[in-house]
Amino acid sequence: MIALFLRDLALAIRAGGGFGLGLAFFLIVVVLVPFGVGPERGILAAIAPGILWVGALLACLLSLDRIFALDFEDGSLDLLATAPIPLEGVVAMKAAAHWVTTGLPLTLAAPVLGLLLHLEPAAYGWLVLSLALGTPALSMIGTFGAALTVGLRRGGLLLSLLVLPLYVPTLIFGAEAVARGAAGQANATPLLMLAGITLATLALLPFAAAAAIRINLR
Amino acid sequence: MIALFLRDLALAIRAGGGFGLGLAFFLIVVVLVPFGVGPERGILAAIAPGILWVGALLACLLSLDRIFALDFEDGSLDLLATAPIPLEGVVAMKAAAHWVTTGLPLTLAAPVLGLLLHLEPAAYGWLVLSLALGTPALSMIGTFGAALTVGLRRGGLLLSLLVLPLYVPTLIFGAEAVARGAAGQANATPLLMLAGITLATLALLPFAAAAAIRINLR
Amino acid sequence: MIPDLGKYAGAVLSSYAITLVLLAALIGLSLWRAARVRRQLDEVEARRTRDD
Amino acid sequence: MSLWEYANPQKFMQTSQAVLPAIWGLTALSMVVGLVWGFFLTPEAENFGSTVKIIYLHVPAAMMAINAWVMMLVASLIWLIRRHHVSALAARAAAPVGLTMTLIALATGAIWGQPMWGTYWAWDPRLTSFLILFLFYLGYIALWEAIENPDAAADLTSVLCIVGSVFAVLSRYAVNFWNQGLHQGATLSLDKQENIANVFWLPLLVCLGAFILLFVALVLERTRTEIRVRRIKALIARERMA
Amino acid sequence: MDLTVQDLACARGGLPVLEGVSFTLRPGRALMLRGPNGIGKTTLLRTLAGLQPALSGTISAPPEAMAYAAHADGLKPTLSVEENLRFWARVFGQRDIARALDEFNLTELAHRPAQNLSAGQKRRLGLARLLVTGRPIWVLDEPTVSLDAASVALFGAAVAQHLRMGGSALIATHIHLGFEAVELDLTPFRARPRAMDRFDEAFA
Amino acid sequence: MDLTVQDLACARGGLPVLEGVSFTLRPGRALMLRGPNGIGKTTLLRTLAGLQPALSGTISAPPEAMAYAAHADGLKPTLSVEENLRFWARVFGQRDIARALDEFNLTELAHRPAQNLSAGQKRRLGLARLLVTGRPIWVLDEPTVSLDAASVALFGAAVAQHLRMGGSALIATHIHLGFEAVELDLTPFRARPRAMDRFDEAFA
Ligand code: HEM
Ligand SMILES: Nc1ncnc2c1ncn2[C@@H]1O[C@H](COP(=O)(O)OP(=O)(O)OP(=O)(O)O)[C@@H](O)[C@H]1O
Ligand SMILES: Nc1ncnc2c1ncn2[C@@H]1O[C@H](COP(=O)(O)OP(=O)(O)OP(=O)(O)O)[C@@H](O)[C@H]1O
Ligand SMILES: [Mg+2]
Ligand SMILES: [Mg+2]
Repeated sequence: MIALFLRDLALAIRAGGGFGLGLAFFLIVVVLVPFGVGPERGILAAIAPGILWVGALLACLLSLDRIFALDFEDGSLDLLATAPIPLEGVVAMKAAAHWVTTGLPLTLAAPVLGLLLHLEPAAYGWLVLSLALGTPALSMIGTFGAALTVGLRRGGLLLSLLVLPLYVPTLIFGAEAVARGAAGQANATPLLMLAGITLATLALLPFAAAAAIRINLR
Repeated sequence: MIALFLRDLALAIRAGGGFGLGLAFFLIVVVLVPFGVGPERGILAAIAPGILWVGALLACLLSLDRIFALDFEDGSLDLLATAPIPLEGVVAMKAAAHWVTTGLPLTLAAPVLGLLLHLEPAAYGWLVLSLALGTPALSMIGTFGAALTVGLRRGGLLLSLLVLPLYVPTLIFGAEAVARGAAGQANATPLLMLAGITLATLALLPFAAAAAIRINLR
Repeated sequence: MIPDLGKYAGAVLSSYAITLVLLAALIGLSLWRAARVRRQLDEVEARRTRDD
Repeated sequence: MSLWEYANPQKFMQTSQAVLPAIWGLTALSMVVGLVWGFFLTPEAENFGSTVKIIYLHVPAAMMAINAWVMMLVASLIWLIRRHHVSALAARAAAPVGLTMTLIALATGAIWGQPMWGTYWAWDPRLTSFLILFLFYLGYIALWEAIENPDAAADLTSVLCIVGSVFAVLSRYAVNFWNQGLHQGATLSLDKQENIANVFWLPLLVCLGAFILLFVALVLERTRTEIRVRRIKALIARERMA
Repeated sequence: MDLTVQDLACARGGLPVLEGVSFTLRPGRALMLRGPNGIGKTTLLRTLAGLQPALSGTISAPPEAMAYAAHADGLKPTLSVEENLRFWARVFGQRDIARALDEFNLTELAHRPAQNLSAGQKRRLGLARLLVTGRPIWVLDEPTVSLDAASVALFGAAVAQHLRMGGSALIATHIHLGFEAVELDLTPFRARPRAMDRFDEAFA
Repeated sequence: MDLTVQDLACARGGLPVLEGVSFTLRPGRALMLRGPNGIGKTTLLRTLAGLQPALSGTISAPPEAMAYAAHADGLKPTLSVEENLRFWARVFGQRDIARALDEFNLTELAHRPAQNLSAGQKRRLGLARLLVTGRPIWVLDEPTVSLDAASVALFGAAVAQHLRMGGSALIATHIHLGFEAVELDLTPFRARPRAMDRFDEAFA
């Protein structure tokens, strides 16, 4: 299983910088919003927590379809399903590799991008904390969605459609935690909820995802 | 060439609703933003033109990587390159099919989503007009980016990275046209610029894209 | 020795620090890679002349 | 003898080997002179305070960031038209240098912005177009890294560089149109207007020269490395074929 | 380990394809599956490997005893030959890949990224994977596609060696592989359309 | 149309693979390319089909005279057999697909989506495409992979018919196709390493 994790990391790094690219997309989304919305400082500061979270979410989303697609196309998934490691473990490792190549760099880079959106100084810590708590859930939910759509042609967009509603609670609590932090209000509840969602998805979704893959391989 | 256009449409429709999905993604982005940003009417109205344009752009972007990827993988692209139609024509048809399945439905659906974001009543017309003028450029630029990255594993994210800076002028002029329209100011200049960009990309980029494909097939 | 930078000392010094660090990193990486590649090339060339 | 002879790898390796030590030496000298002069020996400007010293880093870096892209554009065109490998490799070698210059300009500008405008970042046209330039550099480098066949990579990145340049100019115009901005206008033109005093102007010139020399030195050094990498690949392939 | 299949029926895309398939494969033996295109060889092999459920019938050996090799080889284009093989070895809990590389004449290519292999070289790598699974029953779907005569001989030798060590092999193929084996033609087992009298059976 | 290849050299991934390849293929003739895995058959065929430039040498016929069929078949899984074939026919400016369906025994499968075909059925459809190109020189890369004996015979008949009508065919294959043809072994043309003295040749 560790072999699988390491292989996925190696693939992400080899294939033209898996790390860099998720990050670059995040950067670009965050940069585009002011182009659309206009440069006024007040407005940007008000929407910054929300946009940063939405950007992180979209950056995650964009790399989801490759979690299983390549393995499916080249037959690896068939072979992994017949290998002596449980499919649940495969799924969990895939999610972990996705988080390390996407969620983690996003979390680390978010403060820099906060600068661009004139985020309140008080909010930086909360931003990092909420992303660190929330992005594992994004990766796990996304892996589940990828498992559901594996083998479907043009699964990419369908995947987004399936996954985005599942992302909503994470997004709401995450953005809320940052926004309250920025305004100096208490934000323990949303942070706790975030942690709860992450734990629950990590505990349960690997089983659902593995089941979905078994059905899709039939 | 018309056969190619029709085939691409047929594929988009068969493969789980090409039309529906681009649109659905647009809808979801637009819906997510209020979750992230919070429900205040004033802020939403102020950022509505920008968010609608950014949403349209991301919805476009997300479907780009499949323009050539599937044809490359199953060998169709090799065969098309040896077929008696010029590769520039193939590229143009691909862009046209992409626009019909993505840009056009986005344009038609945008007013409805404007409602969700409390867009100013005066801006609806401008929103549709600017999207109608600008989305063909998005499809064509995206097709160029897809041609550059065809055949690269995990081209998806690299593609976004390459294409997004190219989208900036279109985005700025598009959102600016709507924002000025909403504020009742003159917006002929951004609209003209938008039209100019679209015409120029349609005239020139097919050649660049065809060259890129030839290089990638080598 | 260091001129009195007044209340902007932090800004000025950190600009110089960041610039120098970035430039040093760029130069260092370039030279390091140059040396490594030169060594590799020498190895390959040596193998070739030995075989010929 | 024509200029194109230097596009021959062997000729390039010989010539660059001969001139590089001198260029490195001049770079070090002018860098030390320019920065010491600028940092220790210039007065404060009345509306900038001591922050004016940042100019000796900020402006040369910003100029080189743009010039590096222009150089890459020219090199790409030469590659596409005349197929000189050294030219393509020089473009590849220049990109990380340009990226670093962009980063320095952005970082020093941001640090300067805090005392001057009260913010690290503003969506000012000049700043914004630099951010876009930064993205172009990233995309260009990522494309080089992603493609394995070296000639195909050279071709594709050249196409990207040309198309990207057109769009970069267009964005500059668009951004200008969108926001008038806070940033300094052009105070530094060739005919040296009065609005910048000699005390600042001369060390700035030295720093500019130093950055240009540094750029040349780095690009030559890195191009040599790229050529060697290509030769290693060719030799290994030859071994394999034998 | 014996593989005994009794009265097996299997389906593809919801439609029964084969029915009444029975055979026994003993250790040290190889069995060739024959039959025209579309008869259901791939379907049968996938069912045995546990990738899809059987409609009815029994399979004596568990999927964990089988090493399945399909039309696609499961190679990662950016990883080298050695990295690809080592990955599969580790997944199956094995360490030694030198033998596999050697038996399929891949040692020279060991550091080449898989994307730079020719069709036949890729296939050799796909087959080398079988040696690092350490599983007794090989279930192979057209293993010699794209292989030249020398490589087919390498494959034949690898199978012979596997059989000598007490393994067994079930091979679907259309061409002659250069070694003797029992053959099983699947044509007689083509599923017959069922009589569908009532709605009950609409969902069979 | 004659296909005369003179002193052709071709490269893959920037490295020379074959050099000095010369042959002539006259109308009504077929030529089999032979050679071990990795010698460069695929590379040579792609060069002839105009998908990559030759390093040196001349090819007398333009790519527009050739119909290329590769390892991959260019089928869209969601389109039916008929739709797939009709699309290629229209791209090549032809109308009639009935003959192609018929010659490759696909008429029964005409309305089946391509994704529900077996490996051999897909391959038959890929070959049927050749008949709707209307081009004189067929350039085929291992065309009979996955085909059963009956389908190989269909393919042989289609090639014979094409040759009778004045076409020609260049076929890379490892197995015997059941009809006679001149053979060309590529082994002697393997590219030799060049002398590399100085940096000038670094980019050979
Ligand atoms: C991240 C922020 C900034 C960026 C990206 C940036 C970028 C640039 C660029 C591109 C130039 C033009 C160089 C050329 O002449 O070609 C420039 C020049 C200059 N910048 Fe900035 N700048 C930033 C912030 C600032 C700030 C905060 C100040 C001071 C208040 C400043 C002062 C100057 C000055 C004085 C020049 C020289 C103007 C001239 O002579 O042309 N910059 N900067
Ligand atoms: N989704 C589906 N719906 C209906 N029939 C299907 C579907 N998928 C496959 N089939 C049919 O099932 C049959 C069995 O296919 P299978 O791939 O097992 O054949 P095979 O014996 O492996 O053939 P080949 O030698 O060509 O590989 C084929 O006739 C195929 O057309
Ligand atoms: N990017 C690359 N770099 C180096 N060598 C490569 C690259 N791509 C392919 N090769 C090598 O080029 C040679 C020619 O490959 P090609 O696919 O033409 O062989 P082939 O004759 O078609 O073989 P097969 O019968 O196995 O299909 C092979 O030895 C392959 O390993
Ligand atoms: Mg089969
Ligand atoms: Mg081949």
